[in-house]
Amino acid sequence: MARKNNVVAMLLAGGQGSRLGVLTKNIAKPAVPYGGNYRIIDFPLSNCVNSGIYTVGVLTQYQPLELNDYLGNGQPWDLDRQNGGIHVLSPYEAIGGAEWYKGTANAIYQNINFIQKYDPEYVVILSGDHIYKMNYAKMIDFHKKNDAACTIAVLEVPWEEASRFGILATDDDDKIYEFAEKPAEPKSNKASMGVYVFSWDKLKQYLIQDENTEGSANDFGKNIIPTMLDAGERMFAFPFKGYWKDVGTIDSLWEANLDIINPNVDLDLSDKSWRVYSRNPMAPPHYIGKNAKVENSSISEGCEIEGNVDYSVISSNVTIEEGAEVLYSVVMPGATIKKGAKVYYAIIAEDAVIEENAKIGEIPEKLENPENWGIPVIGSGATITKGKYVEPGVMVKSGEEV
Amino acid sequence: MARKNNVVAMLLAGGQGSRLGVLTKNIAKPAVPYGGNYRIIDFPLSNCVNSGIYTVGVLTQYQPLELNDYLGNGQPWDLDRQNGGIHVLSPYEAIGGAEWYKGTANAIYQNINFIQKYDPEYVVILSGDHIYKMNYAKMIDFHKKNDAACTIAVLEVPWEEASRFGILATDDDDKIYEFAEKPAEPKSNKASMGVYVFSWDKLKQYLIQDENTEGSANDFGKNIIPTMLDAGERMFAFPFKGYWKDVGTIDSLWEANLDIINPNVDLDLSDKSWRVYSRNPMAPPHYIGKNAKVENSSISEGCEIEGNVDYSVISSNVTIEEGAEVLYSVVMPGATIKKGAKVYYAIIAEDAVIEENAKIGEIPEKLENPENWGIPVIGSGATITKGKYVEPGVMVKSGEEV
Amino acid sequence: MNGNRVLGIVFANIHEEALDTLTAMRTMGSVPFSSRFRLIDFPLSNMVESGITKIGVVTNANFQSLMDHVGTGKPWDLSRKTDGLYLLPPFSIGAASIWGNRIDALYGNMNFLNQSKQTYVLMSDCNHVLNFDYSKLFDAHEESGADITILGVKGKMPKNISSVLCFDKVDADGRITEVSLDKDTDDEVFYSCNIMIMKKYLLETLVTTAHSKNEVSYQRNIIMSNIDKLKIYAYDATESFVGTIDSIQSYYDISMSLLEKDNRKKLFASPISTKERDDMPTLYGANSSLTNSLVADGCIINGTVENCIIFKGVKIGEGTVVKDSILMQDTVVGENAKINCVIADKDVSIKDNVELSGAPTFPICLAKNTRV
Amino acid sequence: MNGNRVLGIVFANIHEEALDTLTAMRTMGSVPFSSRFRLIDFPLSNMVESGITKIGVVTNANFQSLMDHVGTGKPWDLSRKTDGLYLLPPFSIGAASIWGNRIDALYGNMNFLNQSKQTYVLMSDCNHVLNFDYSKLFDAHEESGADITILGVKGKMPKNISSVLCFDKVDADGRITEVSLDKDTDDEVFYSCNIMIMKKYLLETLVTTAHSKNEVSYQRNIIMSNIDKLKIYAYDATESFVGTIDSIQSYYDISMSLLEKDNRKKLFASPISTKERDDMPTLYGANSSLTNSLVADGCIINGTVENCIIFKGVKIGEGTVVKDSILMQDTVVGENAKINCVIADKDVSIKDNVELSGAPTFPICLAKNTRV
Repeated sequence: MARKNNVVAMLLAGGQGSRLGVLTKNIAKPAVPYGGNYRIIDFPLSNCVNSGIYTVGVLTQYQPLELNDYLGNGQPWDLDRQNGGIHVLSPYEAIGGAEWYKGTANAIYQNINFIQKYDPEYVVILSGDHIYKMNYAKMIDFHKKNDAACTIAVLEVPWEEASRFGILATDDDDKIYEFAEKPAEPKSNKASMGVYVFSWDKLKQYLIQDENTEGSANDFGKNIIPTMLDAGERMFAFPFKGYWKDVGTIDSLWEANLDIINPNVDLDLSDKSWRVYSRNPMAPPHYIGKNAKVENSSISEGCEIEGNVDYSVISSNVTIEEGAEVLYSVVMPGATIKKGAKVYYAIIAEDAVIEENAKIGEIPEKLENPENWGIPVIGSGATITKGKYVEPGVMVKSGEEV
Repeated sequence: MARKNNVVAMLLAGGQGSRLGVLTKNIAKPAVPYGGNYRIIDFPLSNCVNSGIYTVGVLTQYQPLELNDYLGNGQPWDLDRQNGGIHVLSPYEAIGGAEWYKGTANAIYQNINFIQKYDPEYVVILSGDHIYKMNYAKMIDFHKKNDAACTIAVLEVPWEEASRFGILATDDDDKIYEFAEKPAEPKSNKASMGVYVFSWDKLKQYLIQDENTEGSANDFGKNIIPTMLDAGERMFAFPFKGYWKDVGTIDSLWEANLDIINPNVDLDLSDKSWRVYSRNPMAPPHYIGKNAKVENSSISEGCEIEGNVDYSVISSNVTIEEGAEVLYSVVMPGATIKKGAKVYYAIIAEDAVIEENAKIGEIPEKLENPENWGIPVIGSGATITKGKYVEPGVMVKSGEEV
Repeated sequence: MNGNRVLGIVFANIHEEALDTLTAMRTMGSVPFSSRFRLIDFPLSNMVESGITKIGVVTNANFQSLMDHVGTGKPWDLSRKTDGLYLLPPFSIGAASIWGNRIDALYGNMNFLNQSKQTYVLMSDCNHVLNFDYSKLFDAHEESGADITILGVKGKMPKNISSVLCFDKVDADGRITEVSLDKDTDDEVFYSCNIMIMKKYLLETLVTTAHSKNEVSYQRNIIMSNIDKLKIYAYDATESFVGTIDSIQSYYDISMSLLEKDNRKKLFASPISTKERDDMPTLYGANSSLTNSLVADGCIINGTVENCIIFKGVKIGEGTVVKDSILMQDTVVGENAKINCVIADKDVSIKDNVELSGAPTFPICLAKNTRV
Repeated sequence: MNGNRVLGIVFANIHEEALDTLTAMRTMGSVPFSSRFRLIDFPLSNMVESGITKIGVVTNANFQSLMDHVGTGKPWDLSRKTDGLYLLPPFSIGAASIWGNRIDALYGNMNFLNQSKQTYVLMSDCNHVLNFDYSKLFDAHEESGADITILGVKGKMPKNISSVLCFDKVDADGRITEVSLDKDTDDEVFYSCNIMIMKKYLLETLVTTAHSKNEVSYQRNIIMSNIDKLKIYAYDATESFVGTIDSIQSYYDISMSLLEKDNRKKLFASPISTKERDDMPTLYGANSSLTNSLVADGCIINGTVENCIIFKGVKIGEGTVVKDSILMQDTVVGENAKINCVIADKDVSIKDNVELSGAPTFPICLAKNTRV
């Protein structure tokens, strides 16, 4: 029976996310809008508070301004607390010089003092680029019950895809005996989800050891986990079932968005007992006009829809004018699709403007050469001028006028 | 008649404060304890909220952990807000590389986006190492009335000390015509307090210009102010009257502490209309024992005092055992002075332990050689073992056992 | 307007008689409005956006839902150590202490007024839906040198609520010289929205005097009777969107008028904050058809919706047709139902195949939790 | 104890009759205690430190000072979107609705109980001053398989308050088999602190049943009458510091007992949070002399103080001697006064040269704002 703060969560939000191209030019990946009402980071944060974890460190060094701003005092996630709460941890200067975070493990190493202050029993390491709902409390119980040094959440992936993941080979009792990063011949189909529970004393020991190891990449997957396994630590795989998606690429981000309107996908955002919290834009209700046609789609507050929307995710404060058509697309907050414009299989980032009769992307069936297929992305604040055609797969930079 | 957020305050808390020696080994200068219940940063922060400024950026890159922790969500200063509030701004990485803050002006330059978000009319630049109570709103009114580009708060210092300060020469109407950093022959005794009000559009223009100037130190005093003067901008000196003290050195920090118990000093901390806010340690009331003797001193909550205290400032949760004697000293939170120990003209940092019959410092009159005079400083968490003598002026490092 | 200079007072319970079923279990201030708001969101947001930092909400009976909604004041950034939001129920409970009228309520909160450091007081009820920057009112008040400045609009006289003041004669500079109460007319009048600003000491004096004389009508005894003695000015807010709710019918009409883009633009010109509940976006199914409607987050729409105001969490089944209706939070309508001109309060549940039809001039009102 | 599993209920108004002048204008929960706290700080802090995240504070009349003190719950980190602090006054004000007794109050808040997702309820009054980790009580409750577990202490029977339960016979495993109410004895007894834990559904059932039978005594009708039917266990908290306030005298005695270091250590073993007011440190003048006293921040002491409890912002002039007294917030004593065995409530003002003397067995009690 423990008092408060026996668990601290550390969320690795530092990656540049270069595979998301123009979407992460000015913002950190976890701050990328997702699913109409959310940003990617809402998922791990909501998982934390729904699991009763109220002390969260967010490690960031890449373009943190918008992320900091979004997180603010943590109030939307009930993390505006006197004791614990949300803390954004940027690299800092100490006597002896300043250091940027070198790898995932080094980022945690540099914040050992932060964690130690709460003197937790367990530390949960999370990353900021997955969409999933998970009760970490159950994973911690599993970790406790197994008297483990480290527990890694795993998902069973199709065997043919296993070689794209970090694969864990386990005994019948879920004890891990081997870890292989993207193995050519996987011994199991249990893929690491990048969610770790560590006993804090063990983690601290291995972080310090790793930091003192010449040539280490200071990475959890490459260094800490293999070292611990080699040392014979008790490490377990916690089986997770349910929706989980890496949104590290344009294609997977697009897919994950469309998943929220797919009734066959196991991602229920309406569950009141497991709310996904987010910072609300304080917009009026959305308005669907007299000649609008909206089907198989999600619409968020503040939108004004006069055109046609089908199989699309429309975020808050988006305007879609009469005669415009949006199909199989993701439209991020504040974008405007003007009269007669067509948006097909595309991602339109925040505050982008698609002017009259412009056309973004194409319906795949209509492509002459299917090789040219790809999701076009219009960067935040970009403008596509009247009548212009942006081909599939093209990326338009933030703020650019094309 | 303006809406909210027309003023943003930027607090430069980044300095290493090396002149404070062991006191700033592990913590940023603004987080150094002061006056029993406070830390240095409480003064500019309280000035902000008492002046109606609720958007404050704190710029820090040196050992920010304890400072971040102390600031938390800003609640003690009523800065836990949805709109505005307190934001700790550390350097960050953008595409094209990462940069540490190069100078005071560069630190603001790197956060232009942060300020711009609030689209303020005025920006107040503050530093984190002065003790004073000042209504910035009056200074902003003065700035407005003068239609100034920049207003600098000035204090009249004794002429003989003027050459230690940045000195402003002004017309009769307070218009500045010359600024000289530590002039050999000062033209006035109006010293800059390091408190600036800028019209945001002007400041932004000169920050960008300065950043593009080869060889600039990117410093307000050395670069921005002289450049603006040269360009003929309207710059005014706002006369301040009242207590103001730089606490950048051990001697001045010690003096400023003793000022709170000096009835002849104009620093009233009991004024309910201008409270100095701080994060409270949640301690029980202090207890003064049966054989204690306390005079001319301040005692904070959580202390247990059984010894003698005279002309001293005792912070929260300090224990002073029977027979111990503390004279003309500053004892920071959580320190312990054991039985029979003597502490004379000293600074004892947080959680330091002075064991039985140890002696720290000396009464100046008793020194054989007055040249050896100096405030001894015992670093945080250091232990002075039984019977040991720490001579005047000696510094004992944090955590050391002597 | 330096917010530190003006204290806000919101009366949460005034005119509840007008809304009948909708206020059976709640204050006027907590009546849901426009898909995602409550009526009190408008005066609170207007005050906060105008820079006011201390607001007292005077409430009487039935204030539980109000307390739930305004809570700690966080959505309006009013959760503060200094100033912020103060709920003012009748603390000393006894036969005589429930506020009988506005004078009573103000007198009962004289301590709150006295202890506030602000120089001015701005008072508002909750039955006027508007978005207005009160710093304009403050500036006008300062410029004219008025003792009291009252916000008014030109329009049809509200009929179903009492104590409505009309400004019958107003000087060129805005001073009100003739007033009347509860005029019986169908003409357009210039009537008071009961949003007014004055110096705090003046309010304290007027209320103390009225209370000592056992006077009970704020409008009659404090405003009307002082029309010659005090400089009382009108501020014409007709250009803003102002919806005066005096009946279920006007509640319905004003709600529907927001289907017009111009009205929405005016009413949501500056942010209106409210307590959020973190709903998902609204999902539209394969056979949904929605036209000319306002919809909040968290709904699942599979039927046909026309000219409706849909609140959070509403579910509409396949084959169902809802027209000209207002469905409040978490109302569930089954399949193949037909709903026409209905106002359904929170958590109403309408089964498959049910048909319910009111008229635009006589909307049917279903109380909270009704099962049909 | 996973806090999500236990709901806290604090009764802020119970036993106010015992404290007379100190509760004339406030609830029991808002009575100042030990230099810088209010009585409700203890149950709230104990609950929060034990991991409880949702607490309902049941209050009745005079709850303004309580509302001011607990405010948004921020000092206890209870200002949350989900769960947090709920003030539960009687919302529907009418002749019959002020909670007449504990059963009434619980029944009146049945909705709050029903809607809380926690499995257990932990209830506490405000007249027991203690620092206790309720997770121990929870663990004991779970291990024993009890239906109800009640915290008790061994000591002298509290005399001046009613409805005090004594555990007359307790099995070796802790089950209570014989109880009595308001025993008239001077012997040491094992009595209930009225802090108890049980499953929420059990409380709901017991209260609903008692209410339907029009029963009025929680102790008699819910606890005593079920002593055979339910497994009711005692948890002995005698090792903790437990101060039972049943009169002004016991308030004084318990306050003074904290001048003993051991008692302080126990009572402040884990943090007790309270609303802060940002005072400066206490200043001691050149001629001050202070011994064996507890002092909060913000005081200016220039006189002699012996065996006293001094609250925030107290000022004591030169030449004044204060002994064996309790001076609450912002009390001001002039010069050359002599104060002996006095309890001065908030904002009391004592002029120069005044002499006031009670006895340790009969402290003089000065009401708030008294001028002497």
